[in-house]
Amino acid sequence: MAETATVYEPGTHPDLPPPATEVGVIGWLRQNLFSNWWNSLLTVVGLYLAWAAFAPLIQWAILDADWVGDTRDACSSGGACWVFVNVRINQFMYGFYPLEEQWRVNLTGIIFALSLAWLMVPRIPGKRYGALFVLIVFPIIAYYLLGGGSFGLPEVETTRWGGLMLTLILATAGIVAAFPLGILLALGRRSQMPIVRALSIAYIELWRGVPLITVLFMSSVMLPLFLPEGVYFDKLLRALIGIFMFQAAYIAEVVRGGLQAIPKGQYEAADALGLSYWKKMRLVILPQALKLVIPGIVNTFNELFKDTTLVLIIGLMDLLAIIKTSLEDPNWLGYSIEGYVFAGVVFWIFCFGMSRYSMAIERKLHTGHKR
Amino acid sequence: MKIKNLIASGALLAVGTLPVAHAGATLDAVKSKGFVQCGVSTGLPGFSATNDKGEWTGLDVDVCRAVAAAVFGDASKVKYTPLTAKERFTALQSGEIDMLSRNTTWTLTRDTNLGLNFAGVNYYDGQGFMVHKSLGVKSAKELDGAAICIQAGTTTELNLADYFRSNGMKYEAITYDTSDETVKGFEAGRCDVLTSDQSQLYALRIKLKDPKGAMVLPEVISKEPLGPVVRNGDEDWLKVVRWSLFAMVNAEEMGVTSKNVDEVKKTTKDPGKQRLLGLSGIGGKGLKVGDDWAYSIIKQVGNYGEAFERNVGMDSPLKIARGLNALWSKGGIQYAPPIR
Amino acid sequence: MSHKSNDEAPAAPSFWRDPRKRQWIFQILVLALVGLLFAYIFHNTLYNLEKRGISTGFDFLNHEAGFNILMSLIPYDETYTYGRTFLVGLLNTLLVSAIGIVFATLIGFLVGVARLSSNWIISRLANLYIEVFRNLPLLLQILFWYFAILPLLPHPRQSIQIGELFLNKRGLYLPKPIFEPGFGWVLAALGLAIVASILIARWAHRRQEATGQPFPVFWTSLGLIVLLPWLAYGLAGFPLNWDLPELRGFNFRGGIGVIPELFALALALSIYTAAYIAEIVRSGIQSVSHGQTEAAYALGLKPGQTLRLVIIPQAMRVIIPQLTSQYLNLTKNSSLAPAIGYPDLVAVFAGTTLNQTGQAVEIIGMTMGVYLVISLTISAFMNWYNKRMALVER
Amino acid sequence: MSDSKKTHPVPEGLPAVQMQGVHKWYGEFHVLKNINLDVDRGERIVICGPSGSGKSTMIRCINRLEEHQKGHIIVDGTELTSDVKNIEIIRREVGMVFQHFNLFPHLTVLENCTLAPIWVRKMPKAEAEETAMHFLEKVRIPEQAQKYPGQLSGGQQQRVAIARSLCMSPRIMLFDEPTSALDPEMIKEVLDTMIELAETGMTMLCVTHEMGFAKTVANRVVFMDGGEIIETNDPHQFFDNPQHERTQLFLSQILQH
Repeated sequence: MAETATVYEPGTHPDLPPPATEVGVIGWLRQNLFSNWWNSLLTVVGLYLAWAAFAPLIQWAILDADWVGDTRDACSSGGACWVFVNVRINQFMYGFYPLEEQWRVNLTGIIFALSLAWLMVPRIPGKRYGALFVLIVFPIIAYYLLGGGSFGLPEVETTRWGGLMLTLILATAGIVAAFPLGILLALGRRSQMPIVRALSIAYIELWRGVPLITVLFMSSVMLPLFLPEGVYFDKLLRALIGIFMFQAAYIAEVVRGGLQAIPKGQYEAADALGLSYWKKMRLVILPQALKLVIPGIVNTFNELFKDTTLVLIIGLMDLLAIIKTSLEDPNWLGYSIEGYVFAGVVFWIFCFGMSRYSMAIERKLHTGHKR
Repeated sequence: MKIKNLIASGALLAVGTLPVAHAGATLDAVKSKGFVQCGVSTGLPGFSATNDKGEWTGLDVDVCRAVAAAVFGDASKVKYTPLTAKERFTALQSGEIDMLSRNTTWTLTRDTNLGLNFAGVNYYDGQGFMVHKSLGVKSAKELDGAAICIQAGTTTELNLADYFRSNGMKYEAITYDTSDETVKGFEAGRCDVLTSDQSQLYALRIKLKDPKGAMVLPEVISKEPLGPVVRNGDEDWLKVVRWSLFAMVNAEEMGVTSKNVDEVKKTTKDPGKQRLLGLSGIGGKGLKVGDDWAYSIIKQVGNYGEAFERNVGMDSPLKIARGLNALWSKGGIQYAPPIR
Repeated sequence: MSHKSNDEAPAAPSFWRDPRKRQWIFQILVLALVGLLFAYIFHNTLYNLEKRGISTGFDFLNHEAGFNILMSLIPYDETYTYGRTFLVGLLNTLLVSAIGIVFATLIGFLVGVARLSSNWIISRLANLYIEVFRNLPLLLQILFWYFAILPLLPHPRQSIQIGELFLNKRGLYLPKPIFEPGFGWVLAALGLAIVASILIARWAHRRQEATGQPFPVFWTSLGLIVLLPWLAYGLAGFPLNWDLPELRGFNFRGGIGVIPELFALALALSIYTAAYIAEIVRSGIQSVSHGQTEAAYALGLKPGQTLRLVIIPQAMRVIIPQLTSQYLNLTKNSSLAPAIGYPDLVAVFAGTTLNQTGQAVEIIGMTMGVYLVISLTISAFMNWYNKRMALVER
Repeated sequence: MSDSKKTHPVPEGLPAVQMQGVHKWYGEFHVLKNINLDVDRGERIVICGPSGSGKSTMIRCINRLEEHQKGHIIVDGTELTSDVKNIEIIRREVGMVFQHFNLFPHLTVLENCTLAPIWVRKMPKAEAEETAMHFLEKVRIPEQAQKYPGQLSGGQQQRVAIARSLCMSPRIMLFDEPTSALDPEMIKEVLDTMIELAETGMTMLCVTHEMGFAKTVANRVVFMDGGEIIETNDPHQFFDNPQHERTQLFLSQILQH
């Protein structure tokens, strides 16, 4: 009872600073790293692991790396040879899209980014129009802008599309196209009509049950067999059809989650107002449900974005595929690690960004729903 | 909304029937659309690969370009569709491509059962083995018990199994999807041997960090005549493709190259060369193309020897010897019917 | 819903305005449309297959395959049929999925718990693990692990040897047990020990309920399960031989070989899926409110007991359904095997066999069917589980 | 109820709880300032004060749900330190009832009550169930024993929570605002239960704003504000004649309702 050197009247005890071991750097260290011997051991092991993993990586990727040059002779210091990536960067981004037409890709990208911002930034009004724009108007614009062949734009066949651009197109088009069907399927699955419900469930379970790789095989090898003789689709379109069918099932499940989260009272209120089924869904239920499923949709998109790497097995030149092709160039043999690391970094940045965004939204929705 | 649904589904079916290719008359269709749609491999050094400008190059690609040169007098009027092994025949059958030039082996089944026609052979190949020199193996007969990296192909696994069975040997096969992984597996020592078509062995060898540390064994365990393919039942188009190839071989035989073709055209007195270059004889009428069709091929693509050396031979990183692909007059089996 | 009729049924609405009839008409139309679509596809396919001279039917399953497969759990060589290759591929898929699931669960729970650690470094590292591996395409990761591991292993002639165990680039070679006639006794003893352990556990449980006395069930059972078979083994005269791996020519022969492709694929699948499982575990544990822990502590339960008796039973209800769907994903993702030459179903059946026979419709159909059956089985289990759990909760 | 053998022996002559110069900080925030409080056996103390005054924190320090940084807390003669053994001993002897009940939703009411006796006191299951039923009868809900907490009303849940604590035969009970999450008609049933418990002579520390309860059962009322004990007084003195102006202000605010 060493305390009470000073005695305070009740109600006048001042706020004293905490003991040094509780706050500041020391307190933080003690609480978070060395609170007991077990924790201290973990800290030391953890630090060692981190060091063992990152030190050589940084050495190779940054400290010892070569960055500038035009040929492989520029790579002499033993670290990573980013010159290889540097030389090929245009191909990695745009595939074989003609250099002088690449502004079209950029423009499409900018329009897409702006319309996404429209949808994502809460302050910008008119979300419904934004969604309509992204789902209907934008695909048309993108189609003409990227494909060309009209409005005085020279045609660029889809076989020239590639790289990150194709990766983004596949993932975006997959999601955008699958969205309406996904919503219909979700409604179908919750419908009271037995046949509609059974068909929806069959569709969803069927597509969710198989790996994307077999779906892509199917769309690339089998789809032409399903169509009348002489009819064929563009290869990219075939892959997209596969992705679209596959993705619709996943979106349906995400949307169903949203529909289920809407309280029953909302359905009843809409019925009580005399709204027909479609009006009820369009005006009352879906606007609320779709807001709830944004994180789910972003996650689905994230998964699809990573999965687009599989299109290389059907001969489409997405980012990973084009990097692999460039590894075949006799002038740049032996730099596959750099290529794969670059692919990894690009994918990681996109996926990490998306997962962060979805988490942020989730947190916001969460607080918004707390009463 | 029932009606809406009906209309929508009707539209869906209608869309499905829009892009109709012209099945019977490829040549006319090609002429009217203004380019040749050519199916190539998704990436095979020396045969079809893209350079850093994104242009397709290679021996198979040159066949496509030769056909375009014959039809349009312009070798650049080609559009390429990269295809995987699984897709290639379906793509041709469905009309997605006009011709397939994708290191495809000419076999009885394919020629008869798949509704295809092989137009000729632009490369005589055969499956072979590559080993690490340090292994000390000199012949494929010494490979009993070896681990073998295979690049998945349509006949590769079967040829290998046949060969080892007939020689009473055992092996362990690691089958990779793409050449990049196959080479890396071989390089990392996962297997003792890498097997593939010989042409590809050379291409794969230069992808090694130490190409000199690996050697190709002398045994060739299969016949792989590779050539361009078209759809069955379209004679006109078959002949254009076939004779485009023959023209290149004939040109080499006569010593006409892309460099001297203009000179030869002006000065030659040789009736064979005159016929080749459309100065006399039947010209392009039988093929329903311009009389200078062969001239265009030679001028823009080069003769067979040029194409070979440029893409896979001594002027390329692959450095494959002519071997079987030398002209018949020089010990090989490349032989073309005369243009007469 | 059911509306018992009064004296008079209400006047039936005219045909078009009866919602129930309208629904039925709509449904019949939809069904007809789907049927038409299928008929159309079916017709086209048949026509195309015939026109293009592609053979149909499942006869090919009885044809000789003629190619070798790197790894097989059942006897196989190139003289077996395509039907057999299907089976070999399927078993390999199931094997790598099962291994992947076990390790993904272990790593996932570990990382998930580490993520919640009070140790800042540990929780940051766990978070780093999750963010890195979750946000990279799986295909890249599979390639990375395979080609990262291979160079680390020695050539067969310089194998790492531990006893009769050999590790090299061709894989891990273990002695293979060869059972001789008397071995049945050992198995019988093992069975007996297991049955005895179960009985003891039941007895101990009853005793604890009755008297509160705990009984060291674990150690007793362990002792039984280890000792009894050994005893039988000795009494029967050591009826077991080992087929030892031996370096002959290029490679090891004999014994059991575990190929590096299996190892790398299982590793990549586990590490990737574990990142998702870790998040599921974290959110599952966090979904149990802190008050539960406090209440358990206040009752005097130790942290371990709290975790086992209070937190985990509640967290598992959130975790299990999501976990199952991750298991499903892992199984589907094992189809990336061909990239590194692991002979799974897609590699040997939808790959090589498809290339040989060209019967895309049948082969892709069968392959999809297999995954579908697996997935439907698992979701049936999940529905059953959810229903059971829902009963407990109410 | 007979105490099981493993119960910690009662140290004679010591107060049930001694708090001497206890300080606690949350980071830079000084939440408990020089708390000195002795609780005698059988004493019933009501702690009140405005929200954020540190009342809950103080009683949560007593069973170490919160860690104090300075001073001494001695419960039943055992000092609370970071020694895990001591914490175990004390938690076994101190029961706690929470504002939000914190019943285990995956266990039935009966299982909630028998969990700790079986696992902590190593009591035979049959005996534990007997004890549990005894206390469930005491709180007048034996018929709910097989139900799950989610099926009960708030008041019933809180009574189960009290019964659950009592099953451990604690010597001291801590109540952390036990009625503030309840609807008015349910408050009474919980308070009645608590009053009955008080009549058995249980040592109780109770954070509550129920002034009626304080007047009926408390031996002492402790008023806290700003992390300090401002005033400790006999309940009648406390309500009728508060000494400190802050106490007066507080009382005037809550008595307006």
